[in-house]
Amino acid sequence: MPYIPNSDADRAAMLTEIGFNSVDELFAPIPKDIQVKGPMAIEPGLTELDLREHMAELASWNRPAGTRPCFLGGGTYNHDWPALVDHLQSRTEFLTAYTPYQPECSQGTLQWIYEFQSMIAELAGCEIANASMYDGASAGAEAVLMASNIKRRKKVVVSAGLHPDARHTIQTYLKHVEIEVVEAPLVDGVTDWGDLVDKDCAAVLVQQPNFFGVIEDLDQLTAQAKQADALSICSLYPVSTGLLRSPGKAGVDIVVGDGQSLGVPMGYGGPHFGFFATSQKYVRQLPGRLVGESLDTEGRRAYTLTFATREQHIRREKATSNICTNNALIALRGCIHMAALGPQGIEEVACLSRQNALALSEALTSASDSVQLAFPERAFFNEVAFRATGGDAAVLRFKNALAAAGIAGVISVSQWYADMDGVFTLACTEKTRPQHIERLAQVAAETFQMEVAL
Amino acid sequence: MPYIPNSDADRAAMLTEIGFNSVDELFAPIPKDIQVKGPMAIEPGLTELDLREHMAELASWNRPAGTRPCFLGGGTYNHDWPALVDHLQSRTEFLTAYTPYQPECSQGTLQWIYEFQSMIAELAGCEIANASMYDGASAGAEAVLMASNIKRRKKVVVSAGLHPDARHTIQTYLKHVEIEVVEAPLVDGVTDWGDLVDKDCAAVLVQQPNFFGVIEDLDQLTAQAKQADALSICSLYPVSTGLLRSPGKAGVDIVVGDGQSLGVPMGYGGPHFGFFATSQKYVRQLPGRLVGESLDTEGRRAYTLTFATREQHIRREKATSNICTNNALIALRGCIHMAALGPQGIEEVACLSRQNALALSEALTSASDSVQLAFPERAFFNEVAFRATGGDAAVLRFKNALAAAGIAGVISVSQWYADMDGVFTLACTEKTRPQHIERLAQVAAETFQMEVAL
Amino acid sequence: MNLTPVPLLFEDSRPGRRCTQFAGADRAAASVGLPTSELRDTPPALPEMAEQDLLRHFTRLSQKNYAISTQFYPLGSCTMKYNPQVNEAIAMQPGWAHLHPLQDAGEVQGALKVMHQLQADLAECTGLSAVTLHPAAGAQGELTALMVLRAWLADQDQPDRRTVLIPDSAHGTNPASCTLAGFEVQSLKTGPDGLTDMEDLKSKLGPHIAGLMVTNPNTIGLFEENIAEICRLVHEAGGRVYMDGANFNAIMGVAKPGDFGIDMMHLNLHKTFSTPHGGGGPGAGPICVTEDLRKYLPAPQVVEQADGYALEVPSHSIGRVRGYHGNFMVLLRAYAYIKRLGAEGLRRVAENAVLNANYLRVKLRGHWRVPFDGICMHEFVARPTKEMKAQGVHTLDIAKRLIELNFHPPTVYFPLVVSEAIMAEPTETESKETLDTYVEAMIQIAEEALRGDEALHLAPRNTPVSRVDEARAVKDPKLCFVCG
Amino acid sequence: MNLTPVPLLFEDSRPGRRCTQFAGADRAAASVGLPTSELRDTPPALPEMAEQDLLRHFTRLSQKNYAISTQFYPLGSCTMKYNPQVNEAIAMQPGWAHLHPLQDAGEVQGALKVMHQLQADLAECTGLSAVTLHPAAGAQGELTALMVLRAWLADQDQPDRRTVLIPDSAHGTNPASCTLAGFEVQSLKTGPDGLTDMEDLKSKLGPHIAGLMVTNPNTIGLFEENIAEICRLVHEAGGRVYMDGANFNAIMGVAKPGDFGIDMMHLNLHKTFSTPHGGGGPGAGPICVTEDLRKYLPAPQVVEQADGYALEVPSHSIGRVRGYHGNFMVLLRAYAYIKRLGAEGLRRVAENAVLNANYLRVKLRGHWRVPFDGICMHEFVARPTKEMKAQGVHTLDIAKRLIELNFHPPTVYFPLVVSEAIMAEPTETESKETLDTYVEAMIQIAEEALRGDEALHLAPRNTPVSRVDEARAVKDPKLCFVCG
Ligand SMILES: Cc1ncc(COP(=O)(O)O)c(C=O)c1O
Ligand SMILES: Cc1ncc(COP(=O)(O)O)c(C=O)c1O
Repeated sequence: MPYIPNSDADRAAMLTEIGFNSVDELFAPIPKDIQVKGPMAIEPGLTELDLREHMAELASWNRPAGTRPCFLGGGTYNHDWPALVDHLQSRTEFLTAYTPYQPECSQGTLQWIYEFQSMIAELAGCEIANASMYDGASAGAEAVLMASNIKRRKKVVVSAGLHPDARHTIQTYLKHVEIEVVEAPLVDGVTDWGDLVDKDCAAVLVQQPNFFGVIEDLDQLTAQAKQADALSICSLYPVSTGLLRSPGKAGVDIVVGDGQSLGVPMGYGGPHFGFFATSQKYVRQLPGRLVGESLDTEGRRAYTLTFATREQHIRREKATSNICTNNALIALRGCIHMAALGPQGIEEVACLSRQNALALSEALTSASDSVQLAFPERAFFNEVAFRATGGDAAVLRFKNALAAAGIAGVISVSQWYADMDGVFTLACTEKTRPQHIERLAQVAAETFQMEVAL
Repeated sequence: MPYIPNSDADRAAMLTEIGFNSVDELFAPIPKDIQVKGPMAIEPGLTELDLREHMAELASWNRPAGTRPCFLGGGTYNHDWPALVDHLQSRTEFLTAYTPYQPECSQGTLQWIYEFQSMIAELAGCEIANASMYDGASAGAEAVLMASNIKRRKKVVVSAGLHPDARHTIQTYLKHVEIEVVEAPLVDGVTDWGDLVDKDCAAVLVQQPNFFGVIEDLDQLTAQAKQADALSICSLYPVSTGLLRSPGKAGVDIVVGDGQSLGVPMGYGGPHFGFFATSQKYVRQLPGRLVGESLDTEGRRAYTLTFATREQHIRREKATSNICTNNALIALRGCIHMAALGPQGIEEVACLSRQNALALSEALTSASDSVQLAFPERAFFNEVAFRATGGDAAVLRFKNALAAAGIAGVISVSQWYADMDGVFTLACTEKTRPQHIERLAQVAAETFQMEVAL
Repeated sequence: MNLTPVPLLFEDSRPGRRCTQFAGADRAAASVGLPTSELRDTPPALPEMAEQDLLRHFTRLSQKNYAISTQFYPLGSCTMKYNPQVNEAIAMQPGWAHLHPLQDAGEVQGALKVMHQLQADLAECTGLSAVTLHPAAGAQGELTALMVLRAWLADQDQPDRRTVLIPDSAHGTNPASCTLAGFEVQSLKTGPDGLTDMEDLKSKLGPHIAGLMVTNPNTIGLFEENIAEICRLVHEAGGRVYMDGANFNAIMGVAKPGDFGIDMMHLNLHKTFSTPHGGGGPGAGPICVTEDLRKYLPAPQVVEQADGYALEVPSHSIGRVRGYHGNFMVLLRAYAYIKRLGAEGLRRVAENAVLNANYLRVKLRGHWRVPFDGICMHEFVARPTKEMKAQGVHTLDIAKRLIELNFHPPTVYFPLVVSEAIMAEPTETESKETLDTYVEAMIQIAEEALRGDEALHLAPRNTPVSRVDEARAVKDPKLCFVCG
Repeated sequence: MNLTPVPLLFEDSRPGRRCTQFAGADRAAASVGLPTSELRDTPPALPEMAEQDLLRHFTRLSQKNYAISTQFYPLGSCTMKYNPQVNEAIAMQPGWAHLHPLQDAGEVQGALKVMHQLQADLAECTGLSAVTLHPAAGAQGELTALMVLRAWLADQDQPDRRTVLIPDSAHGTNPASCTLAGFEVQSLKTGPDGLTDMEDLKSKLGPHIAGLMVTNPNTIGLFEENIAEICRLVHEAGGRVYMDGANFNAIMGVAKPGDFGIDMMHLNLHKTFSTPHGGGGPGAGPICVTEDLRKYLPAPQVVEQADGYALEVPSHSIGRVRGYHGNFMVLLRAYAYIKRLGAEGLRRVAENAVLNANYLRVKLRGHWRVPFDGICMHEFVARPTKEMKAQGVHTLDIAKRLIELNFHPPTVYFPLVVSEAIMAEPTETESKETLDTYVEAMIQIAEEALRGDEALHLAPRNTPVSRVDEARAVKDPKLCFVCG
């Protein structure tokens, strides 16, 4: 039997040694009438070879975006990572150890988590960061929950520029604990706080850059928070810190986000990892695992899980969060990737992503009069929102034409923003090539040309 | 600079510390007039990302045989291996250690080599085996050299059924040490020793199964050797020992071969690994590295390189061979693969390869009257020689038709055997599927049909 | 183990050292048009390391870990089984790894097929027909299910049912999830037999009851023999029953929760279904529910339509609890695992897991106190004897001594209902010989404990660090390098 | 290091345990028509292991090794540099790994392009225009070149030139290859400056001379300053000059052997060009020769034709020395390495290799005896001082103590011309800090040696085994498990 070492003979010997006649006897505690009768309706097992071939067959039904010109963004970007990341993650001492409960035989995991926390804190511009969350969306929800717990208030204001999945996750999470989620609309592509942020408000949340790729004004965010004595939260695209300031440095209280851009395969959306950074003073309200430095009995530096009293396994219903398993193995990728980039590398990635987005916006708006920047007054980072004068129908035609040309791209935003007919986004990374942009512009010229002709 | 850690600042500091002004000064021992003037005419370096994309582009120029129905054999077979092999080989403690000169910090390498030797010896049916040779062809050459050294005779008889590359390698190796290589012809697909083997003869060599897939009679081989007091040598396709007897058990003195079939990617022909097995009594004549068991100063079992006095680094011009670097890392694959197969696994591989070859021979000879078994009286293993009545021209058409159908197959043997117009071989492994065979037979039916119509 | 200290990345950082580089970056060009207020002056102070030094850094760190691949790792409740290498090889293929989550369904039919079949297979395993693969881990599965329960209660016009009963042996995530879902927790007592106390249960049922969360087999490793009755009672009282399926490894193919009255449950794919979760994750915590609850499941579900597989939001969906469509790359591995084992193989998992656990239990019962000493399922709980305690030996000492003897310790001090608990779950992927070595070590330790051997307090002495001062980590917190 | 003994596979084998399985095998069906005399009764007695136990076995074994990825590994003459991970990732791609060697050229244009460009790049690096990628390793490159020399001599009607001069500092493969090629070896003395003794050379030249094998930089780490003169003399005498290019790392991009008179040389791609060769191989030993010798090169060469790249056998080829077309997967990695570095990067390799070696040399010269203490190239040879020897300290002790201090030792007792040699080659892929830790260790050991510290004789004590009884391995040979 695959993955089971003991043979029939071993099993028989073991049963004899412990005084049973059959494995069935061991299931005696399960009342007979609730034991299944026949075998399950699941296909017979495959050999490893057959499995690999079966999976290759299924994989061939997919048309992966990441192996061709890819302009898809929307929170997941086709960034590159060095081979080092795959290799090191595959080391089974990392791959197959669990939560480092026993520090003496887990210093490897504990140290890299400590390093991960440190680098995340650096990008976020905060004092501390935790060992990872599930993803950016749930990290956002945990952040507003934490703010609400700290401030003991039952309202949060969330920018409509936050990724729709993240907004919806916050809504789902907060609904049952009866916290009101108010949405601050976008005006011309940036968040308009209006007078939504008041003294009932526990938190104010913005995404940087926002879902349309537009760079938000973090000073506005912190000002809004300050005037209401609320906490400011930024959901951060971490790669942007290669060029843009770290939110913590702008005074943001909690910085969360999705780490996919830091060396994580797009993987059809997961697992990525969420990150969570804030000030030391909030450490006891923090969700998730935390590693700290300490000493062993002989005075040697040693790392350990710490502030566990926040957590579910100790605090149970009073815990700061219910999270237990997190996304460590993916955070390890982030850890290695950040270290591989270093200061210059992350700057290069940020610059190239932005440079390519500039070239893209130029090329696409020149390609046809029927495509314009959706928010021409706004600065974008690596993702750009365009508006097709032909509306969603034209966007769909464009998307299909791109697909036919082997290009992955075009997120039509009206599925989430009903009033944004014809608006779509495209994203660039360091992997975007001039010829990809050219090709895309060419397809645009052709599609929208036809449009005019129609 | 890629792969160079020190920065300009580091270099400057180091130079200062050791009293030099520039790196150029360190090249003073190289006369100025023989130092190159400008940069070399080699293209500028690529980033890792650019390199990966460049290599992917070049790879796309290839049409790998192993990822589609593959009937190519001729010494390299499209066998399967478990994912375990790739993973374990990638562990850098294996990957980036060199020859285990220092046993105390190389027990990992030394023990697996010892295990490898043991398993190879078991498959070969011999008492001992070495740590690996370059490949099957050069192992064959080393075997006849060893025999000639042992017997102090200057002639060897080699079956014409030995892989042409191996035969040519033997010829090249023996030419300069003035050993005569006599070829025993094939008659109806098997070696006919005639009266070639006489008392001047140091060794008699046959391949099992031979280049045409035909199973040779090892008793004949050993009888020939015995009557001339020569050594018998068998070049073995190791997978065949899942079903066929181990040559050593038939009394063969030296068993060599290529280990590609034991978990090694075809890799356009290399690196594979050669193996070399023989009797304990010949240990001092053995080429290559050898690991033995011993004890450490505290009486613990410990492995070490041994019988080094045979080797070039000690014996220099009197060494048994000039081999230094061998093919260890590939032999490691073989080691893991053999252990993963176990007795039952290797039997399964052997049986399936043979079963598929039977089905293939059946299907192909039924497909068209214009294709027949080349040696209908002979037993084959996993590779089958056919004869197309249309001759090489027909074989070429068949090959091209297969290629068009996405099938890799057909080795036309007349490139090596001038008198074998129209003879070609096809090989099967455990990866051959009934539908591959069906498709091949279909193409054969169509091609040879046309033939008749032409 | 690598005993040599490894400096922090930041300590090994040197100005100008580079690993990953990209060509063509131009800060000035990139900055054109960006608001100067948001531009930073200097790049983030990440460590500066060369490629080979990074490789060494992390390789050396890895050598300071125990892992399934190197040690017996009987961490109870965590099902630390072999993580098949072939699944890693499969997951690396670009056809999976490079899928963007917002690609059209037509471009990801292979992925959707995997999810669709996995939904079906998990439904078959659990006897609960509606499955969502959305939750990121077990805890999130619990939360999701509790939200489903809230939605169902609302539709039943029973919004005031806010109490969820949870046995005191439950995992901490159960009560924590309740709170997050806006429920109140009422604890149920564990009876002297290690099972839910039926009288206590009955006494606590009532019109305020939203439901019950039960772990089965429970965290003591025992099958809740009255589970059908428990479910009946809760249903009668107007509540629904949630099963924490973290321990599903014990009963897979042997009993289906849907058959014995469970309404909702999660599965930990990273436990039962063998997906790697090094360092603490990632997981996947699909939930399986009865058909009537399907409409509440979170977005999205995979459905089969005339033109292929598609993503669909259930009609009364509670919404999303995370981004995109679930931890797909984890789901992929679980799918491959099921494909490799098939129906028979999955049942064999349970059989062997239970056999291995009972083997350990019976072999050790004479040496350790096994408080609930009937047939166990996949794990069992032991603890030091009175005599050992009299020698001042605590479970912590046992754990540390095990480390010294080359074993990863079992889960300790959990479940809370057994003081000084040592909860060992061998899993089916361990051989008799491995179990025997563990038995030997535990017997040796028992003897040492009875002698009050000093070794127990000093252990571990052969690890990169000895026991760590956890109090100090809180008193003088150093949580990251720069702020440290 | 993992100090726990790992049993042999055979010792852990248990009947009926399985890892890799294939479906559909049928012994009876497979045996139909096979000669019963050749059929075996029972399958080979390979070990029977379960998958996860195999993973543990080899993982644990790996933990008993020092390697470049874990240790400084200054094994002189071996150029143990960083083996780039990206090349491993590239080589795993099916577009390379799954090519069959007998596929038509039209199906392998990518592979042939790689080989063609590599031939060109190696020609450019060496200044020798004709390249064969065929040889499997350095030693086979030597042998191949010597056969080329035989063929050339025959064509010159000089078959009786049978003597090859080889400096006494040469690597053992040089003389061994000579024997295999039917040459006789005459040894050349190393002069007091560590270089080939010119007078000795001149005295040995004559009409019997086939050629000279010179290692440059030589194995002492010194550049043969008179190399141009040496070549001139040999040519004048009617011979050809072969250069052992194992040490090419020192001069790549700085000097081209073709420019200073070399006729033939090999390159060790597994050294200079960074391809991994764990446990002792594989290598690749291309040889580069002058244009007039191209026609003798072994089969096959890659040529560019109108319709693409093709394999071609040179007109006067010496034949084959191995199967197929060379160690392609090694060539592939070397190609990727060159592509990554480019002309400038390749020269930087040499610069940094030489800088690192001289840094070590100068830092250690005050503590160790450095017999040839001029500027060295990529490596240098040291040895214990008289005072140390007086304390009974041998180079072996130094090596073992280095192991204990977490370093892989340098090459020891080679070259033979320096007694008790310690030959350290740091390579360019080591940082200043790593070198500094090594210097520190070597200074500490020097002090210990002067004191005659017992530690030196006991070392290593923190490894899985202590010093191994090598004599016993010969006296009581156990070379494989079954026969043991
Ligand atoms: C019994 C039990 N319930 C729930 C959980 C929580 O699952 P997860 O860690 O996947 O969130 C665990 C895992 O530790 C568990 O053991
Ligand atoms: C100087 C020298 N020459 C020749 C060789 C032989 O090369 P290979 O081991 O690749 O056969 C070596 C390698 O050890 C060497 O160091």
